[in-house]
Amino acid sequence: MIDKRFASAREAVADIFDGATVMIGGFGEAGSPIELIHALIDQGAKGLTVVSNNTGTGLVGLAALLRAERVSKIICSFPKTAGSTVFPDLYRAGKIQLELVPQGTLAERIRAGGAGIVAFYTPTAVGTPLAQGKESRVFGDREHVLEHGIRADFTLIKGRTADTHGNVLYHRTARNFAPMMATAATVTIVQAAQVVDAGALDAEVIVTPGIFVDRVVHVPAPALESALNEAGASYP
Amino acid sequence: MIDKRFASAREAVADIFDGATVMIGGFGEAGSPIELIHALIDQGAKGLTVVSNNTGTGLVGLAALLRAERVSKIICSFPKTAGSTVFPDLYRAGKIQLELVPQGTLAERIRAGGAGIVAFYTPTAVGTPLAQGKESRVFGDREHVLEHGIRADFTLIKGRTADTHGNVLYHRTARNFAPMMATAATVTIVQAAQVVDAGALDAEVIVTPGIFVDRVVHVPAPALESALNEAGASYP
Amino acid sequence: MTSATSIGWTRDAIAERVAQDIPNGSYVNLGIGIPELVASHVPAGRTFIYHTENGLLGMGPSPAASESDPELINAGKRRVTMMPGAAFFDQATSFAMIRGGHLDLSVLGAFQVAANGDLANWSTGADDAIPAVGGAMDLVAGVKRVFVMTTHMTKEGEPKLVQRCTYPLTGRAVVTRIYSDLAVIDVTARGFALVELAPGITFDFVQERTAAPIITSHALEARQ
Amino acid sequence: MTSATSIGWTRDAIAERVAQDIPNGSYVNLGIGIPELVASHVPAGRTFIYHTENGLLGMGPSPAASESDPELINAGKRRVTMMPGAAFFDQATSFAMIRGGHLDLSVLGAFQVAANGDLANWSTGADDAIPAVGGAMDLVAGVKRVFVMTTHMTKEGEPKLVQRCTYPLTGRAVVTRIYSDLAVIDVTARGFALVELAPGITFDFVQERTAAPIITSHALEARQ
Repeated sequence: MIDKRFASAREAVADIFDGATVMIGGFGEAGSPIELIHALIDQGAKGLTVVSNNTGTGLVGLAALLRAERVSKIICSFPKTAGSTVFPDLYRAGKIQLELVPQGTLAERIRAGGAGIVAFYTPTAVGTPLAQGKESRVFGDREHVLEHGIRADFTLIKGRTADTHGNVLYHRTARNFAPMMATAATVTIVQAAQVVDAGALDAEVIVTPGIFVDRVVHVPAPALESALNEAGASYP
Repeated sequence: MIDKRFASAREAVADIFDGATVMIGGFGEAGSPIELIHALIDQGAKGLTVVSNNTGTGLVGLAALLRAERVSKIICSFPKTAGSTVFPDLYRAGKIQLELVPQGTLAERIRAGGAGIVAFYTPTAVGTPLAQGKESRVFGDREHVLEHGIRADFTLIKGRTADTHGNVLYHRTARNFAPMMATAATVTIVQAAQVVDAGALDAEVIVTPGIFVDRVVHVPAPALESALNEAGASYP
Repeated sequence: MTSATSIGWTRDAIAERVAQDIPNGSYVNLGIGIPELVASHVPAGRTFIYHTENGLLGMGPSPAASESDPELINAGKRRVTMMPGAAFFDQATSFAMIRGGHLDLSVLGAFQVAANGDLANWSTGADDAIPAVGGAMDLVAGVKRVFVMTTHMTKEGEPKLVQRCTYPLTGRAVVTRIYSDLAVIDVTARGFALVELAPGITFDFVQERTAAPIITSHALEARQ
Repeated sequence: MTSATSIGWTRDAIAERVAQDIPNGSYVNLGIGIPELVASHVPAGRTFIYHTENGLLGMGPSPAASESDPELINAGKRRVTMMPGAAFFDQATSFAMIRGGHLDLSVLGAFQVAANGDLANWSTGADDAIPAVGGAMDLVAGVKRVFVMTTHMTKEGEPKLVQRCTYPLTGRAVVTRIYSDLAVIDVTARGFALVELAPGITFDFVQERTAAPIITSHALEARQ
């Protein structure tokens, strides 16, 4: 009998430690695991390194985690979405480090970390400031830059449906970084709007196989960043 | 209006040229695109480099292509399945070159070729004869070997269902190498037991998006290697 | 393009001109902003399939309110729809499409384009700017052809087509062709080369507003 | 193991002994041949999830004739079934599981295991052999723990546990523990270390059939 369910987001994030590296799924609000992030804010871990494509908007979710000054560094491709003020303020004040990575390189570095590929050569960013200080090498007639896999201690992602073995399906463009991030952490935590028994999902359509998932939390009606922001919410 | 259907396997493989590199899907008989391979035998191209996990069994499918002496080199992880006599005979006679690649490295090299990753470092095969002559490098405290992406001129694969845009679903463990091979060739040709209009498949469950597929051939009742072999078949 | 610019092509006219150059069945990624207009000007009889790098192939136009889904968005984080034949996928697959050369065309905006095809479109390098790159560097490194769609000059009246970019690069020697309000210009081994002038615009008018030489002998060939 | 070997553990007894050491909920890859017997000896109350590298997690036993599907096979190309919670995936994902350290355990056969954990199990290096490796090198490089399950000696009576492998390696320093018909032996920083003897087998009997020293002080700790 295998059952990866945790009773609450609070319990699922309880062991995230100060200084941990945490991957957080989402592209803008699509796929952002807000309830897990809020549980992490409540939990209190600090000095985190966060890997996430954006930095959140308004005063909820990822932006709220940053605003609480729990994050010392973010690895990110696009930290200035419209409606994002928390990160810009912290960044200008020198209160957070930024490692800026092209979006496709970020995706591939996370995939590599999860797949046991320690490093790879890519043509992306050659000749730009984001390749400065990186090793490069010519293959054929083209220059490539060496990029390294990324791994994390924890991953927080949002699924549409998960089963008790940790198999996960996503909703439309909320899928984005979640499948790679699920593979690249020591502990992967999924919040899912629907949780079903193992065997209820078609084995042909599973996007994230359960081997990559450690904890499943049922969050039946997940909040959306845009709705919270329109309502003027802030967390906590 | 986009319609990638070709009327027959014969027409779909007509432009495969002498000396081409051809990826052929399948793990054993599961996923082997027998009708496309037989069309390639009829078509007559020779001096081919084939990328495929195995070398076929009996005197049909991939084994028949080898037996017709159309293949000068095979890139392969396991060329001696039970029931495989054609390849061993050719190999011992010095009539075919073999590049032996660990199965996971083969999969990753094909994926890399399709994903624009020119090369990567892997721990697989370090310290073994298959790493001899390859560049290696220590990351952390572990040695890794440099492996290069593979690309092909053509890919031949077998799907369960395809649509007119080239989106493909597979059947169980017949999926194996097909999704990566679809990405790594200039021209990807799919034979599918069922062909439907674009829009008939759920966008959430598509395994190979149509952008990776150039030609779709409807093969309603594909042959199986084991059934042909039990019947004592040989091709042509 | 401000409303004060009443000469040359309008934004929609540029988009229409770009669309004319895209073959039927092309897989296309449209950058955020003015390039998105291309989707409104697809020539009759052609179908383009739109890729949005956050994970959808077969993107459709903005949704009716009843179909609006906050988790069906484009790379600009705006809500979109999906067309028949669409597919969702993760970021690794999406950028495999881009980096692996599977997309036929990317249409992007620009801060500057150099005569050798260098593109700067992600950062002005200003000290107080928040650096943000998204998928721009991946697109220019991987997509088969990169078109730039832009006003010919900045709002401040500075040329965007230059001998050498002064802003931080997005990629080296990546731009194929430029569509501005004044002209269509190819990037060739010999530098900028005129393909076509907007109605009522003279070559000298364009050259004066371009900070690198434009060759003209290319125009006839390119139009054929 | 031939029927002549009537002393020590039977193949099934070895499999049972291996299974005892696998925690509930483990993700396990069983090599083709004798390791497959482990699946028949899962202790009561435990569930193992079987991975087969050709693209299935949640592999079940051989099918009834009515359920037999030539495209639902294992890495040995034999027909199998799937368990509730199973998932299919491609080879890149399957080997991401392996190489990325997501599998808890691989149980493999061996030609030779060296005292430093080197494993040779893919080729005898014979001149006329057809070289074939499959996923063996990936498994030993990536899976968290690698158990070897083997007869203690070859059919010809040669030791399989050696000081240094003479056959071509599958991987360097990869084997964690060896389960033979005679004993359970750990690979430690000090070489082979006895964990347990099969019923009726003495330490000297095992040592005589092993071409490298076996330390014994380890046994008590390892059993705790």
